[in-house]
Amino acid sequence: MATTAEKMERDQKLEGIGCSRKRKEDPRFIQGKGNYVDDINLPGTLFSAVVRSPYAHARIKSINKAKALALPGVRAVLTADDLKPLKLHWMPTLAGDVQAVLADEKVCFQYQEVAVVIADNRYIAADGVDLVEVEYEPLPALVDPHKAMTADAPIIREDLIGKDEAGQGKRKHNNHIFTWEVGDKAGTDKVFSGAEVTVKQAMLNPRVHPCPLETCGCVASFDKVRGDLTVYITSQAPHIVRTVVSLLSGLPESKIRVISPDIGGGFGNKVGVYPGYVTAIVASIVLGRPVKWIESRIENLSTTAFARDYHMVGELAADKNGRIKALRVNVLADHGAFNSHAQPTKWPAGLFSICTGSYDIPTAYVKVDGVYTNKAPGGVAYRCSFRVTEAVHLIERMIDILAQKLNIDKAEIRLRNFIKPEQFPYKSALGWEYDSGNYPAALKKVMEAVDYAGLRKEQAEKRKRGELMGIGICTFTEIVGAGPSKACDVLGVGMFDSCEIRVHPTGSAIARMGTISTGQAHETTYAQIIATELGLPSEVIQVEEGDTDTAPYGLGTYGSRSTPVGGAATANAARKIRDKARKIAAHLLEVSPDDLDWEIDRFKVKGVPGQEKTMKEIAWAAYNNVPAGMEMGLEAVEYYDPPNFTYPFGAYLCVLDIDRYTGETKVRRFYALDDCGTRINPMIIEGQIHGGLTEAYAVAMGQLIAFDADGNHLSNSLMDYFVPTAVETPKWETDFTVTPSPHHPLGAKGVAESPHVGGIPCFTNAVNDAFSHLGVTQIEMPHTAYNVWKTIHELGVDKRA
Amino acid sequence: MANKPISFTLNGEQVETLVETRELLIHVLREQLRQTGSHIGCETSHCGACTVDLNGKSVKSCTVLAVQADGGKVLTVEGLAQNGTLHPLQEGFMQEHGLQCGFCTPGMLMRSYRFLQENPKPTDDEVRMGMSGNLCRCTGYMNIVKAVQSAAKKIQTTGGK
Amino acid sequence: MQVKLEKTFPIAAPAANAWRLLQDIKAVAECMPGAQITEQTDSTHFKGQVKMRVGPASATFNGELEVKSLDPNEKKMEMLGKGTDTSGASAATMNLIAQVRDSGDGRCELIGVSDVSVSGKMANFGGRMMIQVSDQILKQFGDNFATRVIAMGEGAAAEQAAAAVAQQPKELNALALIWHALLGFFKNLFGGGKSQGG
Amino acid sequence: MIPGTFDYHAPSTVDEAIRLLSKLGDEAKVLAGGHSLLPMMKMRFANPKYLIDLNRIDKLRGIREQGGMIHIGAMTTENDLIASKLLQEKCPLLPEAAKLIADPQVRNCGTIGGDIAHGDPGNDHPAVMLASDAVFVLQGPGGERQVPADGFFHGLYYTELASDELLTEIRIPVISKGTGYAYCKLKRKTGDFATAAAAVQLQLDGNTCKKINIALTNAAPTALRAKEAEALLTGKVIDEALIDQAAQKAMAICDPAEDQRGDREYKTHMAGEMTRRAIRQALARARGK
Repeated sequence: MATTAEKMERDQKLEGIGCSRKRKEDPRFIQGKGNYVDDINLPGTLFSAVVRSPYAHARIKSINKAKALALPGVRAVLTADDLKPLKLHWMPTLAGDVQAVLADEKVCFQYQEVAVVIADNRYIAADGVDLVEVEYEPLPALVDPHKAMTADAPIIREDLIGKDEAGQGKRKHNNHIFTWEVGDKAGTDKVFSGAEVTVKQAMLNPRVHPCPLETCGCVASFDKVRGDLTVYITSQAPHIVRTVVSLLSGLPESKIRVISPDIGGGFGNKVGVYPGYVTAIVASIVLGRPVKWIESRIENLSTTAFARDYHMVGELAADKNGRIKALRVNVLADHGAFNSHAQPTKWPAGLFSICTGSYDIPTAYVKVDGVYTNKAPGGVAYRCSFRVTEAVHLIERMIDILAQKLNIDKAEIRLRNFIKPEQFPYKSALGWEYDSGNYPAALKKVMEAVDYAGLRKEQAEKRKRGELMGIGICTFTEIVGAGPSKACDVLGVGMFDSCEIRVHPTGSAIARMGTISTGQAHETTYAQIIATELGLPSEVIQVEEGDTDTAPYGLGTYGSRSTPVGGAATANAARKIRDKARKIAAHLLEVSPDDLDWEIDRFKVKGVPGQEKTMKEIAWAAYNNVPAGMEMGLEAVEYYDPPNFTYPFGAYLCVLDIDRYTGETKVRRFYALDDCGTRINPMIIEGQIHGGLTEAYAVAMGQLIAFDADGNHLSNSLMDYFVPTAVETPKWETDFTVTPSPHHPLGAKGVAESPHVGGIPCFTNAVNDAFSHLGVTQIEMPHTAYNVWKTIHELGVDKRA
Repeated sequence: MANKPISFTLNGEQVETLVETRELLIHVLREQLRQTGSHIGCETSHCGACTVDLNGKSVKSCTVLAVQADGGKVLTVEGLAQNGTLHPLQEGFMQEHGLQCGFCTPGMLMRSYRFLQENPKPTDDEVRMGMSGNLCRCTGYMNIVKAVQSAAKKIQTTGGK
Repeated sequence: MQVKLEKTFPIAAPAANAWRLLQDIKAVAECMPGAQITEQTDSTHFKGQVKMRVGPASATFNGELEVKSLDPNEKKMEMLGKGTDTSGASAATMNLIAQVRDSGDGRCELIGVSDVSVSGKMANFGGRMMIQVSDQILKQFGDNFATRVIAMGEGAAAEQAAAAVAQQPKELNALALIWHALLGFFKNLFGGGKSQGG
Repeated sequence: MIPGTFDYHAPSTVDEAIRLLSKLGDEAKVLAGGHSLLPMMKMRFANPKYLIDLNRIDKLRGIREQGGMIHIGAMTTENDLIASKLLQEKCPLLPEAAKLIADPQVRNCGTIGGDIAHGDPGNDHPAVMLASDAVFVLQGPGGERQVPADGFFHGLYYTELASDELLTEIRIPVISKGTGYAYCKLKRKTGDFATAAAAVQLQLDGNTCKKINIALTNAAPTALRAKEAEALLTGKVIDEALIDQAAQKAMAICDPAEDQRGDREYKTHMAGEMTRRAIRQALARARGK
């Protein structure tokens, strides 16, 4: 019999699930040997640079390439007219709309792509861009989405005039994209009309940008002789890129190889297919040489996928005890000039209907209207599942506002409304089935850890002295892991994900997935899953992703779907291998498979000590001694279609102090408790939470993509677009509970986005809480010193005695 | 085109190359000399991903002309490990999970390499100030501070550099 | 990015002369430092160029000028200029309403109301200094206009003014203020004002 | 983000630099730390034909004391100012302010001369120079002249420096006993320019304020000396009520430009608040606290 100590030692050697294993990716990154797109240097590479519109809205009268073409080293200048014969001047978006690859007769947002210059190097390409002459006729710009559907609003999308739908159902105005409704309108209205208490609040999730440190880029290389195309690309979804490129170019997918190499952060910025990619690919096909396109930071912030811009009005109906009876939400969504919203096909507002949150709300109704404006397209999921940040923001603000109206403590009102642990699986009023949760336990643990009662006491004392201290609470529920193919697809492809594992004869293995790490360390964590499932050490398990020639088809990494979907595929693929291994072991041990028990890294014959075969031994046998009728080898593929989303949750608490004379906020404490079910690598989870909270801090406290009245960008460099340094960033405290997902093979849920989704409302709630005793119900983000001071000054809090 | 031959020491080796006077040091390092460890993140000298050591000081190589390095001494992340042994900072970043996507890491390493020579025994807040010219979007900096501190301790005890 | 400015320039010359000059669009355009009419396409439309050389920063705006109205009773002219810089990265429009008002005593004043709107890179990164720059341009326009009107008269003052007109720079130049404003702006933008020069 | 082409000159003496400047005229730009000029060239706003790099003129670097004055070469970097024991002891306001400029890497390149020469209201040194009674040495083809900081900054980015002159040296009087100083700067984040900032240097005689200089950063088209506020406090025992009045006087002369940092009202109030804080801190330091 193996002793417990022996078993523990064997288990530890595997570095499997639950181990804070050091990252396998790190050695190359710390030695400058990462391989990012701009590091790729194919012989004869040309460089592509983009000519962009200075106007937010204008008609193009003429484009003159002559001077640019005359510059030595310029190889080509492409405009929409050049792409027209190829039918590549427009491309489909993820949201059923089309987007101009290069501006076709008019530009609809500032910095829109008008032409590309292909040159021998990036210096000449930049010189060439200045020499392309474009004549514009400026048109009035539509910047405010609230004015989009007025009678005299400028029409942005002339290509859609007369069309009563733009890919997402009926529309009612030339600048209208869709109306999306969910829930019981009549029932909700009825509850509101008879409610004891109602609250209503308008609020804005302003336009922001994910701003990963690496901008977007690609190297496209078309081999004219072989007729095949290789594209190295900063993509969170390389397989989808291959499908899109195939549909656009007419090349069969078998002739296209898309490779996502190391990626310098994604955060939703690298899901879409952008004109810069398409034009580089076209240029490579036309010129037969590799073409590289790397966008500048200014281009990235100006054009390549914004997030949010949700103008929301929330309403709650409740009884006098603060028990919520109904939720009503109306949203105006600014989608920019083309609807390239990141979403599963049928979800024009993503998963926004998770907005009933962690609360047992019997009745609800949500309506979202999407409109066009003269701004860059996007609507990406910035470190969140599609529109979940907005949803959580809405409900977490509304419950605070309700608490304030009823003078109920903000923690207490949450405890009164939580879905109870025994109610899971819980069907929400807007149709979601929450898999598992224990919300009261999480919040109570946090309250105890921070001495919540003590903080409130301190706050009361400070208020007497005129000081501003805020305590923010956020008890969020996320919905991640898109998604069940019956509900979710991208361009018609179901949102499954995949894993293929091959165990080599000597007991090492290679595994390939359809997801792609942008910093989450899949090479490390997927290996841990396989290690636990197969009893092979993580160290000898090689994980590869991102190369469509070798990896099985998958939908990629965003919306926290890697662990919920890719991780499940990995576990299941490993289990298929283990099933085969059991049969081989039974054959080797001359017993029935049913007589075997699995123990860490081996099969043991029940009740016969010493009769066992390790996975390493079985792997060898799989290549020379398998049962009659069994094929040799030890490998499996799994395409995992999840039965449901996973619903990670958490309880966050923020304590901050506000300088009443400058408006500066100082986060004194931020306590984040997350429950993501089974924890695969606690070190990496904690790192993800630190990062997510930091991005939440950035959004809540400073980030804003601002425009002037003409649609000119006012924050498209890192001078004005807020990315916090180590000095501003608060110090984070983390904690966890574990409530496994009942439907995930490992019980795991997604985690990396929770801190962003839950963090933003937590900061906002804290800032608002600091002013709640003064009757303030809503201060909009970002909470810059300037913005906070405006509230202070208006209230006279900065008056000196 | 205004071209100029330049030579400088790169990671201990003398290199000579012909550059356009307008060429930025980061481009010459990455493209001509194929040292792609240093990255370009913002191009306006805010993010620090391009940080290298030039003549004993940390600089942002996206805002230095290559001709300005003529006759100088440049150290990049590729030159940090010595004789196959990782620098304590490289060890520290790995042990303390001080990186995720890895894009800012070479700049972080090169800045902290110089910072620990300027301030061998920093407080956590001094580390944060000393690293304030480098942005990271992934880690939230907590583990970067730990990584730098762990290297500082190691350097103190082993006398390494 | 829009800036509206209104300025009044006293002119030591009769209103009739000022009004005569105001109707000569080529001359009026040339009162704008660095501006030049290159082609007249019809009675109210012109093509032209504005060269800005502010320190080492240089931009040439090519564009069109339209005389929207000329009102002899009010001695009022309205024109609209639109242009794009040759790199295509910035664009500007300027609507100018200029009116001559008799102040008696053989003197008059020019009242200029300008609406300047800038798009593109200059608006993204130059917004902070737009007011100062527009102010300078309008001021120079007013000064040059006044000088030209005086030159239309007789006597020493007119001769002196005529000489000044001849010396008027052919580029929007010598605006040290504007160059400094530009550079200063960029310094603010790019986080470390470290370039000496001037 | 690629600069246009130019000819590059790297003179090794001041005379050579001035000769080049005179010869090449306004097609030439001077490169000091480069952290504003190079980004501007990368954006193609600036396209100089010639670049004159001052970084190889060793004589323009260094800090020394001479006759009760500290002499600082114009090409001395911000980090050299911070590290200088001499300055910490004898002109402590300067290194205190330098620490709040940009970030460590930029401070390795950025120079005091570059910061001053433009008279940018957002730069920190102009106000510090006004607060510490600095004198600038300007050298041109016709020789050298000395100009006090108070009077050097004419307007928005417009200084006394002629187009063929170089700022070669900054001279600052050594502080005497009973001097207090402070630079208080409000910024959006580390490395940013000031939303508003105030530099204060004062001298106490017993408890009475014998002399005080108050200067503001980014509160108007140029760095401002708040002379009325200074007059209010000179000869008095400064208390909280007087500080508040002085702050009001400082606010009264503000004329800031609106940008993403805030509107004119906010910036004006912040200039007042920074003035309050800087006076308080300078006072505490002068009293040895």
